[in-house]
Order: sequence, then structure tokens, then C-alpha cells
Amino acid sequence: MSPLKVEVRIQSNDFDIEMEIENLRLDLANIGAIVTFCGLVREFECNEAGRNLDVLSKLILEHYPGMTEKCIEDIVKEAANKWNIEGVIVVHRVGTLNPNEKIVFVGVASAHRLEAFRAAEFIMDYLKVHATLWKKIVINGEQKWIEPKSSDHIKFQSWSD
Amino acid sequence: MSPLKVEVRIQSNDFDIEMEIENLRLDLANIGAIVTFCGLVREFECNEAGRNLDVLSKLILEHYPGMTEKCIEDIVKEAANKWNIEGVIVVHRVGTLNPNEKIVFVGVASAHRLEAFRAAEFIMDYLKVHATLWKKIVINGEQKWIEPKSSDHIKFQSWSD
Amino acid sequence: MSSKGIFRLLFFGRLRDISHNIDENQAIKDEIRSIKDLTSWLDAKDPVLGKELVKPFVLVSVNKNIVKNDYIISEGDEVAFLPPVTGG
Amino acid sequence: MSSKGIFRLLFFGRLRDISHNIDENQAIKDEIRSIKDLTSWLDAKDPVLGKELVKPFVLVSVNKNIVKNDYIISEGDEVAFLPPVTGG
Repeated sequence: MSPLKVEVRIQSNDFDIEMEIENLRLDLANIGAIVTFCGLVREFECNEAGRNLDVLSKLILEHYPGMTEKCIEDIVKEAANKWNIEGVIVVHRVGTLNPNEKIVFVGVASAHRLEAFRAAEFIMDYLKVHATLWKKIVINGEQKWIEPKSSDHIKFQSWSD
Repeated sequence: MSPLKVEVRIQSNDFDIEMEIENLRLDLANIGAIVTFCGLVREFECNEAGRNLDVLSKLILEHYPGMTEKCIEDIVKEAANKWNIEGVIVVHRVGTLNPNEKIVFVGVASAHRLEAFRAAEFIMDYLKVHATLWKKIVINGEQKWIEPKSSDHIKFQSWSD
Repeated sequence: MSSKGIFRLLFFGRLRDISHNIDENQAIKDEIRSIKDLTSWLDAKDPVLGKELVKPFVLVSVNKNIVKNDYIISEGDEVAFLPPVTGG
Repeated sequence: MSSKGIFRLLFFGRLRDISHNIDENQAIKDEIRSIKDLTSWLDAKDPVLGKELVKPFVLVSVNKNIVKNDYIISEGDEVAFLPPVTGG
């Protein structure tokens, strides 16, 4: 079995998904499936009851340089212990983002689609609750740190059931 | 709720995933998650026991024009009945493809990632067993129609369990 | 033999390769009224093809909708024999 | 009060906003040996911050690895208080 190819980047600039996928595929042999997840800044932030709050004007993302990359690399390795995957790229943006901008990209390459789907979803669920990233929203000129969603913690727990 | 945006294309030329995603997002509001699947021509075809067969030289894909698009549109509508999704693009290539070329793309846009993941996987599983597409491989100069995989039928059945 | 109109007969995938001697335009007639009749008629004409048509998972569509064996063919119908699909 | 070396003290997210009066360079001393000591010392210095530090899901890392409350701080350590994460 070839070693897992892992790339984790934290950056302020946008990314091109086609280019990330080409990068992911480089040097990988016999890949049959690539599953990607891309998270976007939503125009409305919803509360836990699913009700729309005010229209978002900005999202500000902060990370812990060095530790965030390490957290995500650990998550990717854990995914690779569970499923046969050949390569993973995770790109997470930080800084100030506008509504509809891309925030996060996860790309997983595997011989078969089932493993790529599972691993991509696992990495996202794990990232939401374990990667040292913090979101602040700007609404009506006021900044407010986002509270973690209990639904994210519940979804993450479901992987160990 | 806004109506589902659906685009299904059968084409011989390649596609750019970033452009497909931008196309998918066009006119959609408050999208938080985009899950994509891209299937590639593998260099080796494996038998059901997972053993590598000969190195593939070409893959030839045939469809039933009009019916194939309709099949896939029906699958997308069924996915939209099961999950809250806002938009779906499916692109399936036909004609002669080389190893490592892209065959199929499924992109699903949704407010939330769980629904996008489920719908994308469902559409792929359903497409594998219900869309009128047929694959022929060329190995050592000989053409051979591919047999459907029982694993695909089993995986598809699992959605109704 | 009274002709009751012409229908189109298509084969896809592996079935097309072994059905080159079957004309695309066929006439509805006493022996060919239902899909079942059509399959029997094709089997009599070419047993190699006929054997493939009754294999599991081979489906028949009329005007791009899957139909059952008892479907009665009408003039102008597009009938297609579809071997097990292998897309994706 | 005998100084036993300097460590770095970082706060992230909402904790950073309310910890601007806390110096990034801190000395290990009799009252600050473990993470638990550090939290108590911070609470005594600034009860508003202290209250936030003991909230559920606030984690502490040393040199970018999560540690428990009984971790003994060494010279040169980078100690960080991490509020519940909200990435993705």
C-alpha cells in the first residue's frame, strides 16, 4: 500500500477546487473516486432552532498557527486508519470573509467511492469540533464570537457509536 | 422553499470542477455546503475479488440519448424528496476515455453538509445501477463489455433498509 | 400477415453488438403485439440474441420508460432492450 | 517570589478579547506551577476572565498539545487557552 498523501493549508486567499483536485491527484495511482466538500459563508446565520438571524455582513476566522495544521493532520491520519484512502487535501481559510465566499475545502482520493465519502464526511465532522479555529460574525456593525453548535458535537460523537 | 435547481449533461468533453461548482452556485441563496463526487477511469480494472486484472488501455462509454438524462433527473428528484438540497449538477462523459480521465461529476449544494453528503452519495449509488450507461473496456486490443458489480446493487439496496 | 404500423427497435451495450442483423424498423403484426411476443419472435429469429434478452436484469423501455413484458406495442413506439447498466 | 523561568501565555477567540491586560510573557513562580495554578492566578487577577477559563469545553494546550490541569509548566513552554472551536 502506498503511503497516504496529506496536504493541509491554512490561508487567507481563495482556492480553485479544480486545481486542488489536480494537485491531490498528482503522483497518485489508480484513483477511482474523489469526494470533495466545500464550505461557504452563508448569508444568514441560523440559531439552533433553525430560525434565521440577521443578515451577515462579514465572517472573521482566527486560527492557532502550527497547532491548527497539526490538529487537522491528526484528523486526516485517523480517517486513513478507518478507510482505504490514498490522498487528502484540506484547505481552511482564515481572516475576513464575505457572505458566499468559500471557507473550507476537503478533498479525498480513493480507489472506491464509499471510502472517499466516509472519510470526507468524517474529516469535516471532526474538524468542526477539534480543529483550533474560531469564527466571529459581524452583524449590524457588531462583532460576536460564534458559539459551537451542539448538533456538530452530536454528529461527531456518532462516528464512535 | 426555493425550487430545486437541476442540471444533467451527457457529454464527450472533459469538465472543470471549479466551473461546475460556480455554475451550480449561480442564483442559489444561502448555500453552506457543496459536496462533489468525481469518478475517474482507473488504470486497473479489478474483479469482484478485488484482484487486479490487466492494465486498461481505454474505456468506452455508451448511453441512450434522452433516456439517460431522464433517468438521472428522476434520481436527483428522488434525492431531493429525501434531503433538503438546493441544487444538483450531474455531468457524465461518454465516448472513449483514457485511464485517469474524469468520467462522472455529481455536485450537490445545500444549506447543511449532512444533507449534501447523503444526497451526493445516494445519487451516485442510484446512478450506478439505474442510469442507462454502458461501459466497455479495451484491454490488450480486445473489447469487452463490463459486467455490473453485485456490490453496486447491494450498496444501492441499502438506501431502502 | 397484416401490418399494423411500424415501430423502432433499439439495442444497447452488449445487446447491440449481437443484434446487427435485426432491422431498426419493425412492423407490428400478429406475432408481435406485446414485448413478450417481440422477445419470442427475436429468439426464433436469432437464438443467440434471444438467450441474452431473457437474462436477469435486462430491461425493456418504450419511449424511454421502462415497461413490463405485457406492454402492447403501438405504431411509432421506440422499443429498446437495455442490458444491465454499468455507468458511474 | 523566586522566578523559575519564563513561559508564553496565549489566548484565542473570545478569550483573547477579554485578556488584553494579561502579559504574553509570564514567570513560573510558586503560585504558578501547574495549569491549575495558572488558572487560579488568572482568576484572582481578573475574575471576568477567570470565569470564562473554567467554562465547559475550554481546553489548554502546551506547545500545541492539549494538556490536563495538573500539567507542570516548564521554562519556554507555550501555554494557550482555547475556547470551544467553531471552524469548518
